[in-house]
Amino acid sequence: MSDTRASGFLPQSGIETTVLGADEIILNMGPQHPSTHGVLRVKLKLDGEKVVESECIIGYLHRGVEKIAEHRSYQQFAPYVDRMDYVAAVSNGLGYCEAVEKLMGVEAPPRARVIRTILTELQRIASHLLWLGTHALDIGALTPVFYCFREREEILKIFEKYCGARLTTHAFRIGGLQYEAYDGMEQDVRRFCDDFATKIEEYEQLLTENRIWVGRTRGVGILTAEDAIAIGATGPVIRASGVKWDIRKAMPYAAYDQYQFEIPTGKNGDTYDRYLVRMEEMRQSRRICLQAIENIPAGPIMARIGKVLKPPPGEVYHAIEAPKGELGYYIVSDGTTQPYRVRIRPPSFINLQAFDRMVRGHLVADVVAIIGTLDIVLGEVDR
Amino acid sequence: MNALVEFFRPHLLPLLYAVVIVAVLPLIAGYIVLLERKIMADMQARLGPMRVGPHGLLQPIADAVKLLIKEDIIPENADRWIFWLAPLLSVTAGMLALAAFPFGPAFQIADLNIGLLFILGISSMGIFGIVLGGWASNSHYSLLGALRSAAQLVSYETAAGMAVVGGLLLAGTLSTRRIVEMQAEQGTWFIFLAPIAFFTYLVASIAETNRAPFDLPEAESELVAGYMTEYSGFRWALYFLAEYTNMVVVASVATTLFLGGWLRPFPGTTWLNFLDYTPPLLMLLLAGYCFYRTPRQPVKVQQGFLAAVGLLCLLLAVILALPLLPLAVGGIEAQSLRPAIHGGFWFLFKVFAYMYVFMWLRFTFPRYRFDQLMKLGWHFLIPVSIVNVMGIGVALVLDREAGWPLWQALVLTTLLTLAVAAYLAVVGERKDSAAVGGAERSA
Amino acid sequence: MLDLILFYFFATLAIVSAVLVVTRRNAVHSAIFLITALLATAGIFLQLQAEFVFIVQIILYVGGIMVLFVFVIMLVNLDVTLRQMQFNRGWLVGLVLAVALGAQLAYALFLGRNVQLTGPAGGELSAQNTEQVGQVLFQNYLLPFEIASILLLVAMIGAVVMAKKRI
Amino acid sequence: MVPTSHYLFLSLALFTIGVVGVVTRRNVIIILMSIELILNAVNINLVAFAHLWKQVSGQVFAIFIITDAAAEAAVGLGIIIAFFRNRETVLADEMDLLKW
Repeated sequence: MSDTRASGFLPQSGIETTVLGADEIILNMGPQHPSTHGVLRVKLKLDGEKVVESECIIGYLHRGVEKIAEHRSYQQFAPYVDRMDYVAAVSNGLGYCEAVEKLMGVEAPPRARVIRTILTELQRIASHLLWLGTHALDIGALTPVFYCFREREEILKIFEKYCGARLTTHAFRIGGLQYEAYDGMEQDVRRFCDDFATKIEEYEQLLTENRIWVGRTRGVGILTAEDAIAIGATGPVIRASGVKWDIRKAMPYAAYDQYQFEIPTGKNGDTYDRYLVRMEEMRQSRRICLQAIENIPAGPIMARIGKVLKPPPGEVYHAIEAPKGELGYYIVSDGTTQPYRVRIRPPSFINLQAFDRMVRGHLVADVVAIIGTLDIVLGEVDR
Repeated sequence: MNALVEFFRPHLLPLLYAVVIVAVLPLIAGYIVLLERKIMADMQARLGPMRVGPHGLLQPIADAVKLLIKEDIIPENADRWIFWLAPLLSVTAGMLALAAFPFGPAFQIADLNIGLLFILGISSMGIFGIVLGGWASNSHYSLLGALRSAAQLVSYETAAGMAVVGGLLLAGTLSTRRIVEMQAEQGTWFIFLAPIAFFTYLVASIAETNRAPFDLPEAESELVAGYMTEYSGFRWALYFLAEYTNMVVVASVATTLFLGGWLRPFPGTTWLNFLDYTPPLLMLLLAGYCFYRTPRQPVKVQQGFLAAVGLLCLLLAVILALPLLPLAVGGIEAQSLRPAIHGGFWFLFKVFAYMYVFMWLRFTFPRYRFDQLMKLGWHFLIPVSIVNVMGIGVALVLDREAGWPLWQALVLTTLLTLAVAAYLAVVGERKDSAAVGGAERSA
Repeated sequence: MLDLILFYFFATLAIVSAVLVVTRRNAVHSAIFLITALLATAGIFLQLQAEFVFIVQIILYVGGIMVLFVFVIMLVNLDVTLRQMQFNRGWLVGLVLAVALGAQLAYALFLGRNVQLTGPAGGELSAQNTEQVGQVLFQNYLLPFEIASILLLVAMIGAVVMAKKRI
Repeated sequence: MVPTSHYLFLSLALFTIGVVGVVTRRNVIIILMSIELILNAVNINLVAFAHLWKQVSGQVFAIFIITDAAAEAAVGLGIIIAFFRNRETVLADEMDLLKW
């Protein structure tokens, strides 16, 4: 930390320098700040109220997940994966299990694949609901957060009935599922989906045509398609900039190839378009769930693999469409029961690189909106 | 000695009213906070404070005690003297402004000949409380908050002033009691004659009391708590009391000027006289609801409390019903008491209705950005209210000289003002999108 | 009787806070004392049946100009000036001369204190002070009123041009 | 009834304190405040005589003086801010360069 002190980059204590005299102020947001979605520290160099330059300092939540993976067996590492993006634990688990299955050349049975798809789509809706609530709260709308959490509660109840946990579910196992779908799961999911259609209209009514909401989000934090591709942003961030890229359509996994759904894209990549894209994604996820419950195929829920997994030496990269973007697992195995190396491609970390480019020239109030629209989760950024 | 007593005789009643208001105000402010939390909860599909007393009715007392006991931190090299003075300034400005309001035809502390101007002047003193408070707590965040709130208050005070002038033109006098009597003479509230003035005043008053969607100075997400960051314990409670007193003052100005102070809706039209019976009926309804809910309370003491509240509403209903009955008690004809007693009810009813709109806006709208807030104030609100003042002036001249009926002239000028407002909005939109385009590629 | 008590209360308040305005080291403290001095003079205007001037003093002077002063003091908040000398080198000479001027005027006033002045008779101060001020302002003094508005316009433009960072 | 000479003595006192402030202080903002004090003293005189001769024109002129004081304060503070931005000082005797 000494180098930053030397460069005078730290905020001067007290207010000896005048507000008028100093042409540039360093404003330090975080790591303990109400609107940085976790322990992200943002150092903003301000000229008056305009942001001239910004620097994100991360690492406050680094737990060394990838190093731990080298001393755990494949099954033992599965719960660690849930703790990365703790808001969308189910899709983390799906990504890891499918990557190891691909490594071993095993295929999960169709019934397991359909149930996995249903749970992942429900998790996407839950993650987007949490994003919408906190994003609106940062911009000042106090009411949406309570509506969103009311719906999210329904989804978490379904998870709890299915695998006993609400947040870090560890719902899937390598090769299929641990638990059979509890009887009445179809009715619960159908009741949620029917009721969710009216609820999403409620959010739209509150925010979409709201003059102040449009004023605060239209034209804020614009990310052009070229910049998005150059940075490698994925998920709603790149789709809002007009690039039609979704792993569920490009490289279908689990049971996505059996269902029809559209990929919403935005035009000019500002916060308002990302808001519209995510709202549309929630509707599409609901469509997938409805189609999936129609016919959950009968059959086993677990492929025939031994108790002790010893995948053949080799490497695999498998990516899935997590709510935040492309979540990739690169696993290298040396034939033993423990992976030689597990590298995880976190969508939030890479989307965060677009932060500095989007925040320049905007005001302090917009910085908060931009952090919200990137939908980053620090567990995934720091790993 | 009796010269002194003789001298003070005419001032005894206003002195009594003043003591009543100053004593009751912190209680009312506390219950407005509870009301706000309940309404907020109701809008957000939850229950709000339910633990302390039945339905949270004792919550304000609990809050007050907590704030009194809480430790009172003064920042290290803050300017202690000003740090102590600032909240006091805010509260006194708020309370002093309450002196000129006619809560009922009889219930008024001081019928000043410059009533409304006095209120505007004193409430503009409230800015010092915020600005000095922010400066004295010697922290970067509160200084930024203080600077922002000073700029916001000054610019929206002009808009509010112009909107009030719009209403005053119709009233023709500054004294608050005369304004309400003028509305009684003309038989309609001024909100129907000068609607634009009312709505510009509504928006300007929200901005003037620092409430969402204009609560920039203490926007939690950026400046933590604006000028109030370093205050805690009782000092912070003073700021809170000042904010709610300002809200009551602003609501009372709107009620007196636009919503016909103590008059019942549509005072002039006789066939609407059944409206006079609504106050007691409303109170009866409230009492019935309290008694209906009493058996459902879980704890014995809560049942007792709710029953007591029910009895209180019943008592109020009886008091309100008294003047309607054709009986004369002690030489005073009961009917003559009606405006006095019902007046207080109608005044408070309108003040709470106005504040309900405040709370309603707070929980539906996100927050404005600071430059949008300034742009709305200077580029839209002030020009519209100035054009509105000119419009009403022209309408009055047309009415007095050219003999047009007043409401016809006013409709014409209101439409003209709306046309100007629409033009300003369109220009604002176009400039807005151009500016946004520029900001995006400024890196 | 009460008039005299009120007058002496406002007078002492005004003079004491005026002295404090001139002697305080910290600019914000002197700004606050100036506000109390202005409020005291407003009280005296009220005592002289000048209600409209009382409220204009509060709105314009205290609510407008002093907010500007406090705003600028906060922007120009230099703690370094606190440590510097507050009075310029020739402060004693200035003080003596000013007090001498005051004493001279006081002597003149003292001599003429019970002279019966004869001024324009016939005027009367009505209870509706605001209406009366309004009538006189817009009938006899319409031209000065327009000149004052132009003066304010010029001042506004001047202040904006001066204070703006990048025009 | 308070004799008018009392008001004249009060305004004289405020006037002298204002002049002392202007003459002895170094900080330009305090000088501007002392000028406000002097203008206030003048106002008291005007209103006192308006009260003596029952003429409202004294009060009207007092209002003109207040508007003038507002204009003068605005421009004065504008100059201070412009000057401060260039020279980081607010002290009168450091403003000694005609052109920098």
